[in-house]
Amino acid sequence: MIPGISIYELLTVTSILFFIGVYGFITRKNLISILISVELILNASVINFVVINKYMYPDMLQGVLFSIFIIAVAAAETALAVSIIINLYRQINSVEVKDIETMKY
Amino acid sequence: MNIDSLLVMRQEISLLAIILLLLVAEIFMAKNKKHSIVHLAIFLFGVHTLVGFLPLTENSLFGGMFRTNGLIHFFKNVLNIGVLILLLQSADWLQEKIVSQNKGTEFFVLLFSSLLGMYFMISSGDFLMFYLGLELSTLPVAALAAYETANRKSSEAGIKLILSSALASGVSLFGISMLYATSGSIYFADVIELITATQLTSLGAILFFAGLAFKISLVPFHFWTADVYQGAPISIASYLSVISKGAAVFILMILLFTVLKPLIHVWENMIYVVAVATMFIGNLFALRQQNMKRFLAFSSIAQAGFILLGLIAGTQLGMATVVYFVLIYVFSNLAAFGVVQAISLQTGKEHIKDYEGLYRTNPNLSLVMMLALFSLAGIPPVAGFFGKFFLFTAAASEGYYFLVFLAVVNVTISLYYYLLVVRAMFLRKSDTPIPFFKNKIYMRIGLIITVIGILILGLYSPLYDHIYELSGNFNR
Amino acid sequence: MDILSLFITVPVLTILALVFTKGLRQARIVSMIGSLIQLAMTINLVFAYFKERDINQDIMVFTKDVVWFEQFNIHYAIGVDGISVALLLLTAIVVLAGVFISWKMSDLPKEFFISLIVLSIGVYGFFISLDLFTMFVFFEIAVIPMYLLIGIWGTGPREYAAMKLTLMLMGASAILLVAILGIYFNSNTDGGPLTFNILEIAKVNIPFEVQKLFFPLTFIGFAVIGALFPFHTWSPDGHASAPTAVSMLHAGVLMKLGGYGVFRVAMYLLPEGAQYWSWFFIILAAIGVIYGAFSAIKQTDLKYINAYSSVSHLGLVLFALLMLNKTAWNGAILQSLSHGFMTALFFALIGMIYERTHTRDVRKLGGLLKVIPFISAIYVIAGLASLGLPGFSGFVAEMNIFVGAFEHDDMFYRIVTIVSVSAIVVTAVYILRVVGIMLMGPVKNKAFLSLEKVTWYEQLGILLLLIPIVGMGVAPLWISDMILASLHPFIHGVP
Amino acid sequence: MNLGYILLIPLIPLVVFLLLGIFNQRIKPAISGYIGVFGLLVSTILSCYAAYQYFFVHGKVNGVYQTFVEKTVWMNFSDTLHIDMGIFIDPISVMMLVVVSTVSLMVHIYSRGYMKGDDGYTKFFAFLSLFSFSMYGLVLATNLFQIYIFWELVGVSSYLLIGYYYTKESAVAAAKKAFIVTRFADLGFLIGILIMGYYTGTYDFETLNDPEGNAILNWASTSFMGLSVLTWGLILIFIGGAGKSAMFPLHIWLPDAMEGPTPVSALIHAATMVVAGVFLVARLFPMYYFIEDGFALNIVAFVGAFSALFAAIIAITQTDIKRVLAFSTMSQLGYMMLALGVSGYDGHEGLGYMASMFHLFTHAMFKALLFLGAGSVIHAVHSNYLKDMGGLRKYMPITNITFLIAALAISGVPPFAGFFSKDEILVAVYEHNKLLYFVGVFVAGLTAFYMFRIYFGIFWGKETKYEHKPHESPISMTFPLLFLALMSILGGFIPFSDFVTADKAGFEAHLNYPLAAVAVVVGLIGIVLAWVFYKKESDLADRLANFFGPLYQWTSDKFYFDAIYLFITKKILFKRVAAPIAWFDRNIVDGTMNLIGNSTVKTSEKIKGMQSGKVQDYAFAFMAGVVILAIVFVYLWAE
Repeated sequence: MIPGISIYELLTVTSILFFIGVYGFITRKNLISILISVELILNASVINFVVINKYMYPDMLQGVLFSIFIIAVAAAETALAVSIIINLYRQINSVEVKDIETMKY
Repeated sequence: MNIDSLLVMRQEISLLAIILLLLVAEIFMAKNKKHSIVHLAIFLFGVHTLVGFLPLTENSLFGGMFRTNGLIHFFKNVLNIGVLILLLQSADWLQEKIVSQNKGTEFFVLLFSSLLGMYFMISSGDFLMFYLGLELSTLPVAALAAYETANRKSSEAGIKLILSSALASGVSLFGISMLYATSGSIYFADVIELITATQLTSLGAILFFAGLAFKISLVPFHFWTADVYQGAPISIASYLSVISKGAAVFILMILLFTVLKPLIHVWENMIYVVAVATMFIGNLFALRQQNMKRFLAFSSIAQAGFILLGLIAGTQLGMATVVYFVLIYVFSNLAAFGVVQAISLQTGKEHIKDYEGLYRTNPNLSLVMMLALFSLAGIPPVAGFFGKFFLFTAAASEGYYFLVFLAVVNVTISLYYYLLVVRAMFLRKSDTPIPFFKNKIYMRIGLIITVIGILILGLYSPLYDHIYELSGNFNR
Repeated sequence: MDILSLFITVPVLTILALVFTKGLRQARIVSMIGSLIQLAMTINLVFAYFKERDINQDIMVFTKDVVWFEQFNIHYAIGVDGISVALLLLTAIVVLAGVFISWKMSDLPKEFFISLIVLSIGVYGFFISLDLFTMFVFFEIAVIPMYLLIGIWGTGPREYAAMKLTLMLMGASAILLVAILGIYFNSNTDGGPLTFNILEIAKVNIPFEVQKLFFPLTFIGFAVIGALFPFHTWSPDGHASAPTAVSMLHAGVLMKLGGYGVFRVAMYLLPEGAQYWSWFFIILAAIGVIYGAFSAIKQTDLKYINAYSSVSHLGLVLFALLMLNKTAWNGAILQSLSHGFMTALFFALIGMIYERTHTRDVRKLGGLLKVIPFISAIYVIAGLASLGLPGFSGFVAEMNIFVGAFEHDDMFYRIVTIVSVSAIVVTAVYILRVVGIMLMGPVKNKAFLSLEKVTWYEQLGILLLLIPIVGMGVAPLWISDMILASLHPFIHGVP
Repeated sequence: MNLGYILLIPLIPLVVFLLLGIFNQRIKPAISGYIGVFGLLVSTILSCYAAYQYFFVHGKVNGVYQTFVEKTVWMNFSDTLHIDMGIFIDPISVMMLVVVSTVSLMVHIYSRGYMKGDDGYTKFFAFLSLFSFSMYGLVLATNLFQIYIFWELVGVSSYLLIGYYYTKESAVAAAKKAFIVTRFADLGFLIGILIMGYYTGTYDFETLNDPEGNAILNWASTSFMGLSVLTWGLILIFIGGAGKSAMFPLHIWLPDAMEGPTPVSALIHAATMVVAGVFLVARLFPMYYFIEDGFALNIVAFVGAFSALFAAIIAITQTDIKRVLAFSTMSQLGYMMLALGVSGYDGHEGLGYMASMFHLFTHAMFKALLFLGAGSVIHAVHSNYLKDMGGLRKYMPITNITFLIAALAISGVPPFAGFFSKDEILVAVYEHNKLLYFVGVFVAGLTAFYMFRIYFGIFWGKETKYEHKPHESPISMTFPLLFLALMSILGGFIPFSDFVTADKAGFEAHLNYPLAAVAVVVGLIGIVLAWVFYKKESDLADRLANFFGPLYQWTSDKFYFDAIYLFITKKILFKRVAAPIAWFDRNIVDGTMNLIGNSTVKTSEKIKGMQSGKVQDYAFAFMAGVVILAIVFVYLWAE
């Protein structure tokens, strides 16, 4: 509950965050940075949950709980992704997204 | 909260037990006995499957986060059977490729935990449980897709899957947050009461739908499918195409029919469009595939499009037909993948061209394949026909005659490419056909079960009636 | 086990027996015995039918009704009337003849006969079923083996032909599926339960709008396999590439499913739709009649000639069905039968000629009457039969059709009739052209002088088909009355 | 009167046919010949007995010949319409029975000599019996459909017999032509039957022909394009008749039909089958007469007259003797049609009808005789052409005499049969229409001329060198000649008008001396002219031919009718209709179907780029999908 800042600003921020993430995902050349963009997307929804919980339904904590779980899962997800990326790097010495287009059409 | 009410989670618990047991066994198992882990796992899971058939009372736990009823329980059994067949079919592959690299146990652990995730997903009572189940079912599969660490394609498949699925879950989370914003609760029970058809909820529903559509691989959320299927080990590909798709369909159906019922006028049109797109795109891409795995990938996309015809009805009839179709689809697709796996394991060949003249060298395999393909194409008297016919009936019952017409046009297109494979196996003669080989016992059992399923499921009507009764649970 | 279900079970048992056979010798013996039993059962059924008719005046006799899918009210409902009995007889005879004709099928004999019998199961089932769903199931069962039969054992561009045939027919059946669902969901307009049962649906009167919508779908869905112009193009290629026995079965029996389905479903359940649309489809059918005949004139491949003549003859069947009166319908059924026998006979003979001379090009053949007199003589007879000479079945059928069609009170229909009647001249032209070039005249090729004489199994096959042609032609009364009697209840919807 | 044995008349030949047809290979030729002859002999005896019974014992009841019908239902069309099979006994059918039997029997006997040593001897007799059976069935028919059925059967047996020498291209072509042309005519017949059936509700001759019957009384009830539909029906039926009886312009098949063995020509294309058309009109005569005041009947008359003239002119210039006879047949048939066309109904009015039937009878005798004579000549010199003949009279006296008798008969010289019948016809025509009368007389002259032209050409004229000396034919061939010659002499004295008349009552016919005199004189003139031109070799004929120049050319080319028909069939039907249709089917109709398939495959090829393999493109598509769905279903489509 930040005084002077209404829910709308915050939600706008999260939306922007979300689309930044999407943009990053689509445009980055490097797998790692794509992964980071994914994190942005997830975090956008995390903030969403918290904000909505705080501003609209302050008497329950569902949103907050949810956000915690999201963070945890996101961590696991990242770990897994990174491990696969590393494995990939072992084989092709590159984490460029353009190098993983062997299967197409 | 006493212990016997905990038995509502019986299947989850026993599966968890199996996972732990395997881990323990891994520790105490002698180096040279590693391969027996496969037998152990299959045995345990077989027992688990059988136990699963014991009746289970309808109930819910944790304030409704976890619930179960006849249909859910039935569907878990369907998943069990699918996984069991899958294990049987991939046993040989595991013995030869995986156990030798000393990664057998992990394989089972990952696979089973993914299955566990699905259990939770389909019997989830709120969005949190649903989300956890979703992720738990996805992440291990991503690991498994990249399991052949030496194989570049495999890693590629893994990374594609993990990234896309992360995006998908991100999007659907964003949607869930919107639903949460409007309803103020993440419990399905409350959401049903509170939700109304505002623009925000519609938007949330659509974003949320996109997340699941990704798992079912509906157009335009399907692009990962073909690449991942091609790169991943065959057993994982078939796992993705059958088990995870089935589970996702099921939960999507339940959410649409119960939680998002108030938004029906939004999602029915949306599903109409998506269904048409999915059927056409899937078929058109499948037409020109040469790699059997990619071929089956696109065919499974098209099948997903047909499934939507059942969803669009939004009635008990629709629900029953969808479950029925998924059940049949599990058997048909597993049979097809099983044959592909057997051949690929023996000869490493995966192209349709390599299948030419197969009938004259391996008649039984080709017959299994033909039955599977006919079932997928929907040719009587094999099961697939009944599944499709009832889906169409469900759609027509709500007056979607034109959609049904488009669907049957697609059936004809799909028949074309299924017949291409039949043509390769039966009509063509090849100078270098795949030589005759005998399958190991596990593979044979796996294939026989699927064949029996394909032949019986359609003709044996009480099964459908049973499903219809069960699906009454959600439509009270 | 009731008398009709046997028609499904016996072939199934035959197939099971076939699975355990080894080599051509056993396979053909087993399938011959199987189809012999089937034929015996059919003949028995004919007599049983007459006996039953005397005491039982229902539309369908020997009915049996087992609930299958309760939720959809799908039943395994079977029963026969004179029409189905007649067509069953046709099927049994042609199948047996087909087995005889493919006596020397050396490549994958077991599979060949199995697919042949599977096809026949579909046909038998289609003719006896009273439930739209089961009917549809059997319809597709009958169609799909064609792919393998043509694709594996065919000649020429077999893969193309097989694919084309299968896709067009399955496409048609897909359209049909929509129509069936449409009928199903309008089968409760009088408040009863939804049903697939033909007799039940016939009782309720489906709203005119619905009939108008679904009649074309139903009609086309069935008529494509009845070679309705312009959806007939699968038939020439299919026939040309198919092995002999398959051409026989396909042209002789499978194409009859179209006419029968149109009659049983489209006409019977959607009579007002039929009224509304008949003018349009009658034009297509009439075009088919003339057009097929004229195309046949220019062909040089025997099988193509016969295929196009089938288009013409079956066009006549649809034409008659659309005339919506008893005489014409009677003619349509008779034409189905007679064309079935005749065209099967034709394909059998063409097969024999091809086996001996290794060509189907009329321009290469000549003077066969001198070298293989038996086959040639039969060919002449078949030709005369198919140009509608009295004393053969064709005449009986065509006269019924023309008289019936001319009974129509609308001038337009009578003029169309006169136009289609003129096909009999064109038919004479292309038949006599072939007879003249191929059988008569001097022997073109010295190699022909040493052609092997006709064998006993070929003769058996020929006689099997020839006897009914002559029988129907000389004494048509019993069969035509049997059909007429069964037509009475069907006329009700038709004003 | 008991009709049981009449049933045997057609059935015996049928049995013979089946016998010879099925055991074709196993029966010895000699035997099969005897079987055939014996069968016909029995039929003939029965026919004569039937004729005696009918005309002299049971037939007449208080002055009117009764009609006896025995029939059974053969097939039901509807509750009212059905095809019956049965036998229909009235004067003309009995008369036809006798004609068919005698000629057929003679031809059978004759063939035993003529066809000796031909492989397919048995087949030949089988076909002859088949034909006899069909012909009997035709004359005994009780209704339109039965007559149509046997009509087709005689057509096919004619096809088989014309194409008997099936290794000869020309024979095959001729057979095909004959069948298809008549088939085309039968199309008219069939449609006519359909019309009759639809508007009168019956096919029965008895009901149709009943002057008090519904058909005749209410003919005016429905009309189409200004004429009564029944008139249309009758005209169409007449087209059928014209086809069989080779009336102009459907005559083109008859000359070619001469490709068949000569006995066949004698039996089918001179005496019996070709008169079926005449018989058909006679059979329906009351309808023709009463409906629309005989409008259709006039057409018959004029067509007949024209054909008679047309054929007679052509006959003059032909050099193939069989073709001459063929055209003469056509001309005589024209006579019969003409006579029918001008006839009235009751009493002496019906003279034409009687005359026509009378002429049918006598013509059968002497034309058969002519053909058989020609046959025996051809048998002797192995050629059909006049140029290969001449001066044969001393080699083959019997043939010579009999041929002369026949020639005199056809030229209408008393007291031979032709004289009486032809005279009756001319009288009838004279009473009806003078113009037609003159045509008739002129034709009579022409007939005499061309007939004696060939007679002199064959038996007199200069002798051509024969590589081996021609000799008289064996008794099996000469006996029929003699018998028929006898008939041609005595046939004329039968008091036909007592037996065969339109109203079946019979009347007193008497020679009309002035008209008879005219006819005879004209005939004699013709003979004399022929004598002048062809008796001794002289270039008169050639000079005359040159004098007429192109006209002569035309006639000898039969006014190019074959060419016209050839043009229509080959150029128009084959090239302009059938070929385009076949092309259209392969390229347009089939093309469309293939196009659908191919375009599907092409599309799938085109869109493959969507699956680019770039995970980011996938993500883009994913988001794009979401956004589009959102826009459409949240903002646009949200109601």
